[in-house]
Amino acid sequence: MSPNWLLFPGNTPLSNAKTRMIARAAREIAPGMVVNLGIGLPTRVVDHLPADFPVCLHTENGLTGIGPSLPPDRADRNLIDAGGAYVSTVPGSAFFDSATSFAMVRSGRLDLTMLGAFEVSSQGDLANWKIPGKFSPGVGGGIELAQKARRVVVLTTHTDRAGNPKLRDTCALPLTAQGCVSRVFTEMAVIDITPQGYALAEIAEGVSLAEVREATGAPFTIPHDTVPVF
Amino acid sequence: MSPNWLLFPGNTPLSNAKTRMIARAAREIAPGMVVNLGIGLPTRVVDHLPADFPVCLHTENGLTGIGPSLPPDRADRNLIDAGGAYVSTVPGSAFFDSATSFAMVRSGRLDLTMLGAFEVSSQGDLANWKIPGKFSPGVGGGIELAQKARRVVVLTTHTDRAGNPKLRDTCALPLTAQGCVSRVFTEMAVIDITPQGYALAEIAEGVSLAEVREATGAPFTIPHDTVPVF
Amino acid sequence: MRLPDKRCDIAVAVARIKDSDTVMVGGFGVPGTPMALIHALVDHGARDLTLIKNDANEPGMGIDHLLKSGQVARLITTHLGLNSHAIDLMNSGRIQVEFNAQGILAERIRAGGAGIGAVLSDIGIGTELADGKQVVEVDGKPHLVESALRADFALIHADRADHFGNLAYVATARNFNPLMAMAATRVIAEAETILPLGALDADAVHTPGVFVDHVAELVALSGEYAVVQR
Amino acid sequence: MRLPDKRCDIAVAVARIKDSDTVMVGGFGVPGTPMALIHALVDHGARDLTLIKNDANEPGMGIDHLLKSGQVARLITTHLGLNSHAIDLMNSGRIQVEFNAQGILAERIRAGGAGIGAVLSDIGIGTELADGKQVVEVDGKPHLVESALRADFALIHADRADHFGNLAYVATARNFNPLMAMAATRVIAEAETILPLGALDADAVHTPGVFVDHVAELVALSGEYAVVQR
Repeated sequence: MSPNWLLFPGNTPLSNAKTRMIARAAREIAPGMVVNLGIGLPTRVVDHLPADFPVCLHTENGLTGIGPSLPPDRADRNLIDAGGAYVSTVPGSAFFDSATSFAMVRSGRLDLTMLGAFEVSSQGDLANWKIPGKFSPGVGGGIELAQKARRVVVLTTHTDRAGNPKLRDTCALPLTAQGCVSRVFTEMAVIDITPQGYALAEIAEGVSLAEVREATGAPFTIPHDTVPVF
Repeated sequence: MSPNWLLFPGNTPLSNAKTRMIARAAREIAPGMVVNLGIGLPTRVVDHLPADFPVCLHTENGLTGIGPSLPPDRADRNLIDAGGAYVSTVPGSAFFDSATSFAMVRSGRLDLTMLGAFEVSSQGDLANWKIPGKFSPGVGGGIELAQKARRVVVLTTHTDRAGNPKLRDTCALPLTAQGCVSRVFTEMAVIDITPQGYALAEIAEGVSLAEVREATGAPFTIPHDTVPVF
Repeated sequence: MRLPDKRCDIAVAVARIKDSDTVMVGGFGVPGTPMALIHALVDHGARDLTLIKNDANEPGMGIDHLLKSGQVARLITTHLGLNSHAIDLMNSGRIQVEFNAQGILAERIRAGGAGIGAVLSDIGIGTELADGKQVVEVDGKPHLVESALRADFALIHADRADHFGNLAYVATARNFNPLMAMAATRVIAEAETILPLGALDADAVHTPGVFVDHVAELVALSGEYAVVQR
Repeated sequence: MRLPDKRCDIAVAVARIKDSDTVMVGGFGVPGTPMALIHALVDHGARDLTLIKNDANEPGMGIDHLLKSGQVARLITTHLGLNSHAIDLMNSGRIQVEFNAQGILAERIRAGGAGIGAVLSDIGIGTELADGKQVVEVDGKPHLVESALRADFALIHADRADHFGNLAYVATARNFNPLMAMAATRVIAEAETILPLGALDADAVHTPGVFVDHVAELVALSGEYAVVQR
């Protein structure tokens, strides 16, 4: 179970900016990939994939080939994803135990995972499982996804509820994994983690560079020519 | 694959003494046990169990519930035991991979194993996999059976082909496992390994105590009253 | 030969659990959680238990009954996010909680079931999950010693079982069940259906009966097994 | 969403194997040995290979073809007892052989497939199999560090596969196949039958397709797959 599911309950209506961010993140998925989508915003990425798109979705409680979510009246009581949502299968799905599930993750068979974040550092550190004294429900499967997926991207709001930047120079919260994040998608921007720190890759429609700078807790480089808009 | 299969090919006719020894060893199997019978003489123990006897036979290549051996014309090409013999299943058999098979062995789910031996020591050491310079085909599954079955008994001729005792004070050959053997069945006697060394438990019909002493490479205690005959 | 019959009454099987025992409980969320065995353990009343379970279910469901009845002293788990009651007990010090990365919990249990002392893993290095763990280098890289977990009892939920205790699971109700079914001194399985020997395909058995001590058929499925209405 | 199609020609898949690669080969005796893939590797001609296989088959069968063609430099195995030719090559120093206890070979391969660095085991302590191995104490008892094995390629024989590479095995042809199918950078599976997506029951999949890179259907079964006449 991913650490952030209490913060992102499944069925809230999303703002246009968040919807655009999720649609942009969906383009991160290349044909043929094996992908684990963390609880919350990442789960919704699947709604933006073409119907016939060749991809294998993995959930750590023991399923490859996740099909559409089902309402309670059509749900199978034995078939959930790691966030507890009732899901379905696709032709070619496979079930397996929890050891096999994480064997896939740790041995490098997961091409991509999309996770939520409390904080990200400019070195790609990720903190998303614990706020000491406030929130510590356990790390679940998040640490292995973050440490071992071949590519880890983060989907998150650019700032927390108090308006503090989530993209920081270093993380103050306990880490989930060091140096694991390649790219961050927010409602304001797509920002890469490079050996030189943050690099703005794309900016959301209607957002200014100054606004991104204001909301980001560390410096970032910008493209030499125009910044692509998503 | 057990180390001694080259020495005991499967279908040789047995002497009366060996048949009696195997029949006696069969009485070692209690109802409800999970048992692994090594290649060669131990495999034949099964012929002396009552038809309806409740027991589960394990073979390390991935089967619990071994049924009768089958001749080539009735064999299933995918169904062998660890010695390469074509076997069958019984109602309730299960197939599994090699890791699961040895998980059973190492975690203590095997109540009994019966193995062959080159040498046994009076401390219960077993040597049955290697004769340096002569015979070293590899240890196969023998080491884990010997080290981890809850009870390890040996079925062997009392002496080797040159007439040298197989029951010795210490083993000269490389060990399979230390202190693992509880009891030895030979065509001459049943001999227990105790903290005080060998203890004669039973003697074969028509064999004298002097003959057993002569053929055994270490001293053994005898019962206070009469020695049971098998 | 025939395979032994392990059918047993739930209350009789659970009555063997003693105060201060360690008990593994299958399940990830509702699927695979042995609700009936848990209720039998509440009725039985053994106290000061150490539970090993992926999660703490939700308030009023599954092992929350054991938390409510005060029978649990310690919980080895991965995530409590859906059970605010469990988090309260942890935060107020009334239960001791050990968090594991989910796949590492699975591997530690599997190691216990496979007769392996520990696994060496790099998961959690650089995070507080590594605190206090022994470090061993493998190929020049630091790894944490993740020691095997075994339990006195494992409580398992299967879809189908046969009289010998061969088990088959469905969908994501498999999760930790096959791992825990290998890793306890006594394994008690509840099954939605118990079939005669031979009715489970030997190739489709998920847990070989050799690992299982008792099987009990559920006469009815309580509402706790049903789809959760959120 | 749909799952990717991994069907491939055997020769094309095997052509990726390079000189000096490490290749795992499934099978225990004939059952589960990928005879067709082995012949393709002989035809391909890659040399200086390290093979990892439970046994060396029998003279003129299975990997003996690779030994005969001189393509093998090193063999990691458990037992060569049925292949006198392999023993001759070993004794004359023409191939280097590393013997493992059979269950430890299985665990080392599984560890490689599970992204675990090593397992700690007490198997072989007090025997020459412990020579040269690092010792670590767990709970005050000495354990050997048994390092994970991975390969560049795994050659797998399955009974059935689907287009995504989900695999199912039959009877004792399972053995090392599901373990090796997790532990190689590229996994090539031959299958006696290839089925469309959805035709393999998701609960009956032995190897999830996520681990498998290429599947090839056998157009005919050569005599090497048949019951061995002894």
